[in-house]
Amino acid sequence: MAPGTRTKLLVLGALGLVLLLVPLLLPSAFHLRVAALVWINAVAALGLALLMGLAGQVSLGHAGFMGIGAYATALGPKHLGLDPLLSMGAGILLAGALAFLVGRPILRLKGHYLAVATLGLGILVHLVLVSEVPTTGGPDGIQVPRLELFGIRLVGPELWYWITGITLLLAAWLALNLEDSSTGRALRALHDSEIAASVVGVDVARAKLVVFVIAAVYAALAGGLFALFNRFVTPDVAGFLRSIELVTMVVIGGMGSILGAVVGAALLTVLPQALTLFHDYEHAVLGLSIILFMVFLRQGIVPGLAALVTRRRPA
Amino acid sequence: MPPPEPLLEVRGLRCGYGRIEAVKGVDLEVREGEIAALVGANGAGKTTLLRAISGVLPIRAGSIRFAGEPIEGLRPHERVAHGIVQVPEGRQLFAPLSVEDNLRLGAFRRGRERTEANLARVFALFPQLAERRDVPAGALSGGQQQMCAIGRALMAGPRLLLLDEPSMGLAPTLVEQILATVARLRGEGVTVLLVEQNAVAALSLADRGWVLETGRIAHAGSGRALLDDPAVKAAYLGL
Amino acid sequence: MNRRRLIFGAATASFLLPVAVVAAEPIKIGSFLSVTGPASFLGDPEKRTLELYVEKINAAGGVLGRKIELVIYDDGGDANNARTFATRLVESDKVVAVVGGTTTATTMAAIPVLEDAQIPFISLAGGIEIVEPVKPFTFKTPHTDRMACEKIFEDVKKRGFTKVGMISSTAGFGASMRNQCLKVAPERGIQIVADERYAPGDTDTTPQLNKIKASGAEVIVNADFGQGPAIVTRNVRQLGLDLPLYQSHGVASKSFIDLAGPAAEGVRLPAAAMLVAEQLPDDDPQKKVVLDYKTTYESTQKQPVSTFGGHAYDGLMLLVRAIEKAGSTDGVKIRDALRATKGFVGTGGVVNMSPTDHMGLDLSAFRMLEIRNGNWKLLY
Amino acid sequence: MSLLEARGIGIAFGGLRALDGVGFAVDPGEVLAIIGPNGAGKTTLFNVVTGLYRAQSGEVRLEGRDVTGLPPHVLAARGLARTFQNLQIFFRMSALENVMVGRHLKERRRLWAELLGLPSVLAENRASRARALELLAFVGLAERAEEPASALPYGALKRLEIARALACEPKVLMLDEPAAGCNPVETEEIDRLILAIARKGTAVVLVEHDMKLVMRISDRVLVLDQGRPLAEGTPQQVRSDPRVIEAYLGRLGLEAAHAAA
Amino acid sequence: MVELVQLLFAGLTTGAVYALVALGFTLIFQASEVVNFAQGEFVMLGGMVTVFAMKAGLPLPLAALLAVLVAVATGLLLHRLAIEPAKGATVVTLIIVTIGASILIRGLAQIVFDKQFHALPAFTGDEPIRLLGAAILPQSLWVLGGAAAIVLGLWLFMERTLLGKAVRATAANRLAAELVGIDTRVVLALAFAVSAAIGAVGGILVTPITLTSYAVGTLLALKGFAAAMLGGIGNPVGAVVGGLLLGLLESFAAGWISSTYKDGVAFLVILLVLFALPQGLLGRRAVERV
Repeated sequence: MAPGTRTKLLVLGALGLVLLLVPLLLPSAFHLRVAALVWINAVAALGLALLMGLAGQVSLGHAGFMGIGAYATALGPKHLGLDPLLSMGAGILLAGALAFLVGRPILRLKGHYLAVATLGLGILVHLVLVSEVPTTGGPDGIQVPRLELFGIRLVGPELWYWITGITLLLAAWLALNLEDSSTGRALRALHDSEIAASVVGVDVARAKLVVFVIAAVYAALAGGLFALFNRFVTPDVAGFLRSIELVTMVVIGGMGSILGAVVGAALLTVLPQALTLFHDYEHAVLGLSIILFMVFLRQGIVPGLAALVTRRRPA
Repeated sequence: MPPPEPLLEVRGLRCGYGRIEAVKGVDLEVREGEIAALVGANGAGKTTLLRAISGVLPIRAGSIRFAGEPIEGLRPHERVAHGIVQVPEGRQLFAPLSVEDNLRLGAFRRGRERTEANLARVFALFPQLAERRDVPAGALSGGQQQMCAIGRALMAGPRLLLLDEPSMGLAPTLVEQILATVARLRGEGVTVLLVEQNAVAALSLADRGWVLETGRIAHAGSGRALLDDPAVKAAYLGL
Repeated sequence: MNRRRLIFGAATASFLLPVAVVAAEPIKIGSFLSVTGPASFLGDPEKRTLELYVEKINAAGGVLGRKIELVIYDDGGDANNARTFATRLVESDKVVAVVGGTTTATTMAAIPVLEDAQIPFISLAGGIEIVEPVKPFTFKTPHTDRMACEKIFEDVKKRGFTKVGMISSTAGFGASMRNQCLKVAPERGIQIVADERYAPGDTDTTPQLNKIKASGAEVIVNADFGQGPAIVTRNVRQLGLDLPLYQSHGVASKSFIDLAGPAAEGVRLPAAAMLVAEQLPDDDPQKKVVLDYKTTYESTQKQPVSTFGGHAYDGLMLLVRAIEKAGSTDGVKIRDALRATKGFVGTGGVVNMSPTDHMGLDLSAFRMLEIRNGNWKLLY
Repeated sequence: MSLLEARGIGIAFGGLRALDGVGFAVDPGEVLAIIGPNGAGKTTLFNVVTGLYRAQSGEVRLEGRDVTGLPPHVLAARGLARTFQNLQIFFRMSALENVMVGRHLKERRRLWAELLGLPSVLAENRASRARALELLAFVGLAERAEEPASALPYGALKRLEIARALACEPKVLMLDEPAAGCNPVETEEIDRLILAIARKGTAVVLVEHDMKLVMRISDRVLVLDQGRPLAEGTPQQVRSDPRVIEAYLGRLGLEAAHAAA
Repeated sequence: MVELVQLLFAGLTTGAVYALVALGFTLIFQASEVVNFAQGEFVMLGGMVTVFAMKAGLPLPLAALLAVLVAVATGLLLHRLAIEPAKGATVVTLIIVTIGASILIRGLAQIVFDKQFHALPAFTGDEPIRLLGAAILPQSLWVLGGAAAIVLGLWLFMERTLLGKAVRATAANRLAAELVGIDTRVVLALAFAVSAAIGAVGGILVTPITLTSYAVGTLLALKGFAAAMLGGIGNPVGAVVGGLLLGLLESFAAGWISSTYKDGVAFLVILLVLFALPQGLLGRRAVERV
């Protein structure tokens, strides 16, 4: 068995196990709901992990794509009478198309310039969602119709736990496959040296565009799932703070690690719920935790812990 | 009369990066007024050793004494104040700053009056730098950059000059010129510890030399003796 | 046999009653508020008020002989958080009712969750869509933004003007009130000649005001809460615009006057009676309630009272009253009792609810105030 | 018609003429060395020919076709590969994967298949892997294949870059200071490697400071000085050219050049 | 004409604050490659500490001084407790650290101070000055003058003093700086301290116009970052130009195009500028060396 395949099975196995265990250990509907949010955020973070961890391209506006997916899902049924699922598909296409259109000029930028350009893109999306009140409902948000499949209403946290969990599993499987492919290697290569990648024949601009579109599609998928699950969306899903949150998930979990994106998403989704214990000190503790994590596990939780474990192991 | 105490004395030095230990227990000493040369293959730990002596890399074990005092606890800028000055590999100039600013920053730890005198001395040593004193250092040619880097180190008034690969990437004529300068510095009373890729040139200049092999000293002796050592010749000098 | 047992049971129960009071489970009331974030100046006094009055109620023996346990979460102004916390209140904390929802967005996000769970929910936000159309378990205490528009336009007409220049924030309350004003204006014979916006956090609105100036507006109406209105107010005076300026009930706290400084002179706004508690005529039914609340709040919290805390007070009191009336913590029974509320005197006005009106306030609950000499002046 | 031909290349950076009317040509199996003092424009010439810089004048022809100004990845597809003076290694990847990236052009890519991990993709991976292992063995790194590139010593990285370039199966291989920073023993290995590559019919163009290496392996030598061609000819011709000695070789270099003879 | 002048001054005033934040970004970035997203919090501290110190009875100058000291202390602590321990981490990791720091500072501010908005009295009165028919606030002139003074002072420091050159040297090459005897830790601490001071002064100057609260930092950090990138990061002149330009863009977009989409117009222009000039307006266009 190739080493790539082994890692793949290990990661998917671990994810699957967690997926099975959570409902046994935390059976309350609220817990399942938070867990479903974790899976949704993890899907978005996964896409961003491909963009940031694999290809080394930062995006500070990724929530914009999440917003497109979420709002398409909400607005399609309302204004066009479309089926919510169909609308979600359209939203994903739309996000992918937007990423494809703006990807080339934006991805020519490097480092912090790329960061500010993607930031601007995210802000523009957010601004449209906030301002076009007659269409989007503006800052107060908009209700999303219930999803019905073959006449069955898809409601209840358990059901959504499984829908989102299995989506995540699929998303992770695709991401792992990509990592261990010609395109994946090209992306990892251009992360280290775009010049060297280009002289061995990698069309760097195209490769970056591909991963940018994939990341956008992941985010839009997450946004759509969120809309259907939450049944209410506000422009906050596309906001700057959400983008920062997504980046933090990826970094704190460990850039370039598929599992890391999931762990990061879990941490940043669950932590605010746990920190409600601290009342007024909630934000201070959140900020402090982020600093501590980044200082002591600077490669991120998953790679950081992996390094700890291997170091402990006698040589 | 016992031999004078060495200017630099390194004992059992270990250091490295991350999980890799690049220097695995090195002993060496350099006496006042000498040129000492450290040669060896790439990755043997030469640069690592110099970085440990100048303090930019923390050591893991061993001791470093300078002029009789332990200095391993000192930070790099404190070692500069003691007179240990390194010319790093690849010159490492302050590219956007002018040549003169680079040189003046070399004297960051010293008084103003001596700075002016030193500046004149460096310009005398490298007249090309004087001509281009207002040019950003990054715009200099490779050879001039090396001169600027050495000049900057001299501005600090070093007792021990650590030279890391001064000939790297330079055309042969320039290498000669740089090495001639090193010989001249010894005449002015500066002690030099030289790390060189160009082993033949370095050893023919050196009073004392070591061959470093994967973090350990494999051969030691006077420069001449090492050049004549058949084992060294075969393995390291390609002769 | 059955009957005897019942009587026996009842006797035992009455005998054990004092013990039961001590041992009884507390009544859990939930809340999610925007204590931090852009609406924190609303959420913060709301939180303080709820905590203050729950403590007072408990000290006085609680409700139905049981203590109230308050569970508050801070949604930071994020509607998605609000929804998650609403679920948490329902699923995890198992509260019997919810008083909260600082903004319209957070309220709207939580409504489906609480409606599904049949938990009575008294919102503290202004948006009219909260109670229109009526949802079975959702109520609200503050006046709606539409009422503010109506009250303002009424006053504008009274002064003989018709051309209004609107300036509003693009976020939350400002955006929603702007929509209401645009809708109400034609009905009231008002012409909106300019409709300018600014983003939350903007620190300068002179470009927008310049456009209003050029539009031929006779009065300026500013829909927003927070620091925006103070900046608009200052900018209006700085530009030397000599037009009457209206603010909304969103600025109804003393801090607005502090922030706007001398520029606030002459600004009019519709607001609840509380701001002018002392100026109310003695026969005003609200006088006692608002004075009580004001003194209690200001003496314990060491900060000036705002109408926002008052909304929380009204919500809590409405709920407590309903629970007592229902004699139960059953959601449907509390809801029915809430709907039957008549003549409840709160800080926001006299509340008369019905199955078709889950707010129970009319325009009379709004007073028209003007800022004079750095203080509120009751006009009518 | 030569395999690769550059003619009249000129380029300036901010008014400074880095290259002015430089050209060269190589044929299959030939080794051409470009030498000259630092700043003579050798690396710049490489960067122009491989498409990293756009020249202001001149043209580059590959197999007779004009390829001037084409981007690097297109040139790579046409058969041009190179290494770098300052290593450009993919440090996050293993040695093996570094070389596998070099197979990029030989791999078929269909995004859907890759995402779904179809058997065809796995087969492709296996093929690339096998070829990369062969190349690593060729440069003497077979037993370090699975190590992260960041753990390899300098000399090994130099060879790794060559293996990666070879993975493209280039017609022309351009090596920028392949022996810089290598000790004499490593230099000799590289020396043998280059000759082996040329023997297989690949044209090799190299920039190098090590005169011994240059003199030993080159068929022809081009000397640049300050962006202009100074001399061109066989190693013997060049090292006895007084202008070259004056401008470049000096005493030590001359000694080395003769020591190699 | 009146409108033009009005918009111009409105834009310049806002832009001057953006410029100061961008300058703070640049200073820390130059010295440490860290993009400090907590930069906006220094502005917040400047305003909030002054407000609360004045409430406690201090006169404005003393309150302002105290505010600068508090901000500087915060900056030094940030460097010592968060940036220094994370030394060697990747750029993105360091960004996340500073974002964490910004959440922490804001979280503490809401406890230490409160969650309300606050104002400061204008330094020299509220009576607008008439210029070509437009009304200019005296405080605007304070902001513009203060910003100009800071920029000039910083320029003199960086160009004319050995310590300033040491900062530039550390920015250019940290290893070399250590090897010539510059204590780079001190230089970095200095960069954080100066950045914090600049931010705080900006906050004090602008609070009489814009009001302040514990949460104003986030937006300023965002705009300041955008301004720094617009100008070309690592270039102090670029930071100032970028800041002023962003302020003007917003002002003119609000006045002439659409107040709803004024931020959109600003970011759209930033995007277009970057598409044309990928290193910002005044950024170094380095030829990639290979």
